Amino acid sequence: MPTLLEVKGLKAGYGPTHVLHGLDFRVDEGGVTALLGANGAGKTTTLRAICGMVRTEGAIDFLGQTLQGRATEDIVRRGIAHVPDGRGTFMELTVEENFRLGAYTRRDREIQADFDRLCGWFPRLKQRWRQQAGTLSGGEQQMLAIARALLLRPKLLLLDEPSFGLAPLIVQEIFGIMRRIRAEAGVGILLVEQNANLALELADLAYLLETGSIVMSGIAAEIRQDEAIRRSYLGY
Amino acid sequence: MDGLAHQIVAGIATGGIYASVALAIVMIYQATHHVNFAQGEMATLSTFIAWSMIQAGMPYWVAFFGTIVVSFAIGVVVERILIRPVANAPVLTMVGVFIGLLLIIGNATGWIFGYTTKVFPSPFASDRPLFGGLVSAHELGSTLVTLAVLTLVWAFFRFTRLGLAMRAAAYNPRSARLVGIRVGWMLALGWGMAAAIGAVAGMMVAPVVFLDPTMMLGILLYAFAGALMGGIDNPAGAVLGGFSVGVLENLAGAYVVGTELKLTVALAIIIGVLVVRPSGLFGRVVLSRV
Amino acid sequence: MSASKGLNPEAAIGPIAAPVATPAWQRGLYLLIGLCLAIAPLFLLESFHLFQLTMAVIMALAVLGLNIVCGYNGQISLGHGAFFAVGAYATAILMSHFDWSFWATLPVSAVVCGIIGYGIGFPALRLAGHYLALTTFSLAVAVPQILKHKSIEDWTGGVQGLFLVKPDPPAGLPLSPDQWMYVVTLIVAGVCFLLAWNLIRSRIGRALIATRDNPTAAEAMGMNIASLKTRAFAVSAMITGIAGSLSAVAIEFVAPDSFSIFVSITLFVGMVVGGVASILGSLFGGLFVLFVPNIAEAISKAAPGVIYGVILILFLFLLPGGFAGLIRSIGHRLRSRS
Amino acid sequence: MTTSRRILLAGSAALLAAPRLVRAEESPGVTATELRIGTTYALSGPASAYSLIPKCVTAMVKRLNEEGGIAGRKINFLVYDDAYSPPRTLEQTRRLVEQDKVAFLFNNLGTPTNSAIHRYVNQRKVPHLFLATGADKWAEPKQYPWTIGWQPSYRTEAQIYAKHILEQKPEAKIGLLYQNDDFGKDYVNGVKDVLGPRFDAMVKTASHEATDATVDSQLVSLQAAGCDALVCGIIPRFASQAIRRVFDLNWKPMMFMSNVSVSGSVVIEPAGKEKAIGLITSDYRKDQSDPSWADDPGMKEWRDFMARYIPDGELGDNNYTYAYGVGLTLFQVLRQCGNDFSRGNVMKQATSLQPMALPTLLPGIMVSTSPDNYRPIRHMQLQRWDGRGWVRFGKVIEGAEV
Repeated sequence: MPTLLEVKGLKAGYGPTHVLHGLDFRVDEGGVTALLGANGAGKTTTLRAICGMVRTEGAIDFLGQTLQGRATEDIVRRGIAHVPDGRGTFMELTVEENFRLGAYTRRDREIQADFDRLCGWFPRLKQRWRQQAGTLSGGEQQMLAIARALLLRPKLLLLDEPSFGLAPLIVQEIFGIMRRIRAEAGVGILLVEQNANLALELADLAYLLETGSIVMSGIAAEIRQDEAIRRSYLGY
Repeated sequence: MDGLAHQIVAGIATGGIYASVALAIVMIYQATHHVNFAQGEMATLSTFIAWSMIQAGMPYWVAFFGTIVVSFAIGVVVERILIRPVANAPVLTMVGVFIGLLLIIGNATGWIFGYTTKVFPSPFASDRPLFGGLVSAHELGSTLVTLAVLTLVWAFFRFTRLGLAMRAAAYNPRSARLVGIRVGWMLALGWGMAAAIGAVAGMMVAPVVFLDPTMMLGILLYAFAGALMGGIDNPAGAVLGGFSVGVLENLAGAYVVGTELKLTVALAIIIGVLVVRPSGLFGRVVLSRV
Repeated sequence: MSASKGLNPEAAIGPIAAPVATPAWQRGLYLLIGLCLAIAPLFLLESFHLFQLTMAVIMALAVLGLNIVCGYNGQISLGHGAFFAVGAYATAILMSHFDWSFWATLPVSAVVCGIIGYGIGFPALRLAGHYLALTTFSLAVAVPQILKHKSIEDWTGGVQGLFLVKPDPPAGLPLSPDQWMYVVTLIVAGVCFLLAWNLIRSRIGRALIATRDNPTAAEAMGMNIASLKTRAFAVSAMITGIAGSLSAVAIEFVAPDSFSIFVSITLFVGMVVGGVASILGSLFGGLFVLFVPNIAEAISKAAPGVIYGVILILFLFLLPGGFAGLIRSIGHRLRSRS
Repeated sequence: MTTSRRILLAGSAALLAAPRLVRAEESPGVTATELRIGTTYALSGPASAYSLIPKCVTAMVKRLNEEGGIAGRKINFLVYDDAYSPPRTLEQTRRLVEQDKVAFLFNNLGTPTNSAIHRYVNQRKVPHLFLATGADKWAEPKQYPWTIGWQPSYRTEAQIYAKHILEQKPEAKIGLLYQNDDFGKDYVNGVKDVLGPRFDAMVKTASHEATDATVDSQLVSLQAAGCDALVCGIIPRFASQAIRRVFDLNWKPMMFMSNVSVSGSVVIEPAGKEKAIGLITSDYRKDQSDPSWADDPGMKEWRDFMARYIPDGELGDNNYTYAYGVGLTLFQVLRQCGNDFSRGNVMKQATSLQPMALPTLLPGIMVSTSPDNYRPIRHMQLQRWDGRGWVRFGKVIEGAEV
């Protein structure tokens, strides 16, 4: 598979302090890369760095072109959708309006078709079509956030802890949908997750972050098999 | 009881003034989530620009639309130069900039155009008063203009892609960026539109209250009260609120507290609404579950 | 920032660092220098300049009041002119109707303003940011109208206002009324500044700042935010009210027109230019608001207000810490060089 | 030159008195070559519409200096901004008196502002001449001998209206619309003076604030109360509104308008010339927009002055005619002073003006003062708007006699 996103020597931080100290990783087209690690390891910052939401050094190449120094809006318009921590839905707007905003940058005629397709994936959202997003449950909001991101028709989807704060059953449902995305939409995914087991099940490649550096990387399936790694790094 | 009916009709006529300014306030709130203290001064400046154009011999409607365009540009420029740099600063800084803007625009208007009261023409024939003289053709006409602007604004926010994007940018700029909205320009656009609506309000108000640099100070307060009453993010509510404040003010002034405390009535409405029902009487309550 | 992933440490610290304890001898030295600086004009300035300086100190005191609630506690008020007016009227009414001495009116004025401030603090609790600014702005616009209302006209003198007389210098002191007024102002303002200084450096002061910078954390630490905020409003109103009292006797006249919205705006500008959340800054603010209109008038006779607004915005953009911030950073630079 | 001749004639009696020769240096603000006079005005802010007055006086001073000044001295007229804020007035006045050491103050603007310095100037014994305010309180020679007004007070004006109503419609129900400040309240006081105990039964009052958008509600109330006479103590902006609305309401009261708000071009035309027919006011000035003064020598003198010294001035603004009148009154005082510009003598001359006509005042209206008469202009004449201009009727009325 050709490389979609290639990151080399990525450093980033807030103010004078660096949170990331030179990361190298990649996401393949249509593939899933998982970023694992404990709280504060720098996973969220990594996603923000790709989206141009924090100051960065190093190379971030997307489809052979650099994203370095570009504004978030421009990066998004190149086909990178980000479901941030806290989900980034518009609480005050209706589900429908959130959908419309998801497709904001698109001018093609298939938007309505995409609405229908995603409503098929997320029947619960269809039921709440005219409700304010703020009134949805956490799981529904996470679904809305993912739907909103997919409406961009991205080539790369950045997901920041989609399972955070959700009941196990809902988490299962959401991961089911992500498998579907992978299978049907051909979108590359960069997944940040604390639930290593679930993430490794879905991912092709996995990187393990510790305090801003990658301490281990490899094929997800292999890492999953390797009990030593699991014990020492992933703690399960 | 005849007097009561007259007070109500006269209140609606005055309320039309508040409604148009309230609409401008709500507009800028929708687009930027700021309460612009300099709104009144900006509208007054716009009206003076229109006045100068008419003085220079332009036909009324040319000046009218010309002013809207110029005011829009002024709004955009103000946002770019003064608001953008402090976009992430504390609210205190923001309020400070608004106050500075109020001082600068207000005093500059007085300096350039002088403080003598000026006559501003009305596009509506004024020879046949309506409702037994309580409402002039101008007041009726300007109310229609306000309602037309309201409809346009509502349709813009409700149905257009740009309108939705502007609301999104105001509610949640970070998320708006993540769907590809150019948030900075949305804010500038919002300021431009608010300035343009303020200009319309000013041009509708000036034939009634006469044009001078302090024309808006009192009106602004009533308009704030109207906007809050209707729910600060609800254009239709703001217009309704503006009319209600006009009527309330007259009734309270004529029958309850006396005319010396009309402004205090506005103050009471502002505090009352904010404390008791911050979303306004007609505003939606925003629920959020985290 | 997402609340779900813990607090941002930067936001918790805030722009102004917690006060550092200064050695006692140093504090004593500063106090002595300050005292000399304060008293010197008494002998150096002729009476007009002394009067101006008196007014500047009074404005500084009013700005200090605003700074407590606005700078230190983060509740924006554009309506402190209202407290200034209430203080001035309390003193004027007691002195002109009841022949009280000026000193006796001070506690009354402070208590009245404190109660009103406390009262306003309650709705303020439910209003944040722009809304509080808007509400207090409305209050300031409505003040002159309330002052001249006919139901209190017998006391306030209505639109004609009230006249009063400066306190006489005590017999035996070789001071002119202007000089004595300056001394009175110095004493009252000095006491208020010292009290404010101690308040800010106390546990309550730290709580005020914490409430401003991170209410969630402050609440988690067991602070009663509502009570802190309303009390901050009360103290702030008290101080500004006392400044109003002083101004009433210094001008020897109060009238509704003396308390237009521009008094409130002036205090706000003074706070920003002097230095938000700075005791010393309040002093600069007072000097600024008194003397800058004269400078602005010299630059542009027609539109000093424009100059005023430009200065305000320039400060917000270039020197957000005001004069006090400027001096602090110069001090830091000097110290780090040595 | 006509000016000076007119004034010379008017003040000849005073000039005959031999000038007392006092060494000029002993008086503050006076040197061998200069006489320093100060004033405070709102040069910025809402009230700065009046700043045309000191602008006009400054131009008159320039003309006077070009013609050789007074007693060999050039006049230096200092104008400071008080933004219509009383505390600022005190500060600026103290600056004028203590720092600039002016000989005296002239024509300070505003009632609250002058109130703030009233006692100060009297304690300091600084002449406080011909104030730009129509309040009634500046004529108290016993308590405040150093302060003197100029124009007829609003209170006097209101007395004249009330008296006229009693003559024409003794059973009238009077509506009184006034701005809720010192200016408007004087109209209430004036009407009260005349009606006395009958005030409550005859009068329905309605006040408005300067910040109000309209006075519609007040007019509706007054009409509903059955008023058939209406006295308005309001400023131009509201005057135009009121004239228009009263007409629209088809309410036909006997309507009186404060002479602050009767300019043909500023008030009447915006409201509609035909809508104002029947409106009554009383004035002491000539309305420059009235065509009947087109060939009047006094107004021509004023127009020539404007053309030469303030070519960009708006001729329709009656602040200029006011300023011209009050400025000439000042010059007369200075001429009467001879060579003695001490504060005592300035005040003495200011309070002993022989009756004198001024070019911008109506015929028959004289400026005169005496040590127990601190009201330089006491006369006014009623006039009625006929659709084209003001038509004077009745005789010149002396307010103090009402």
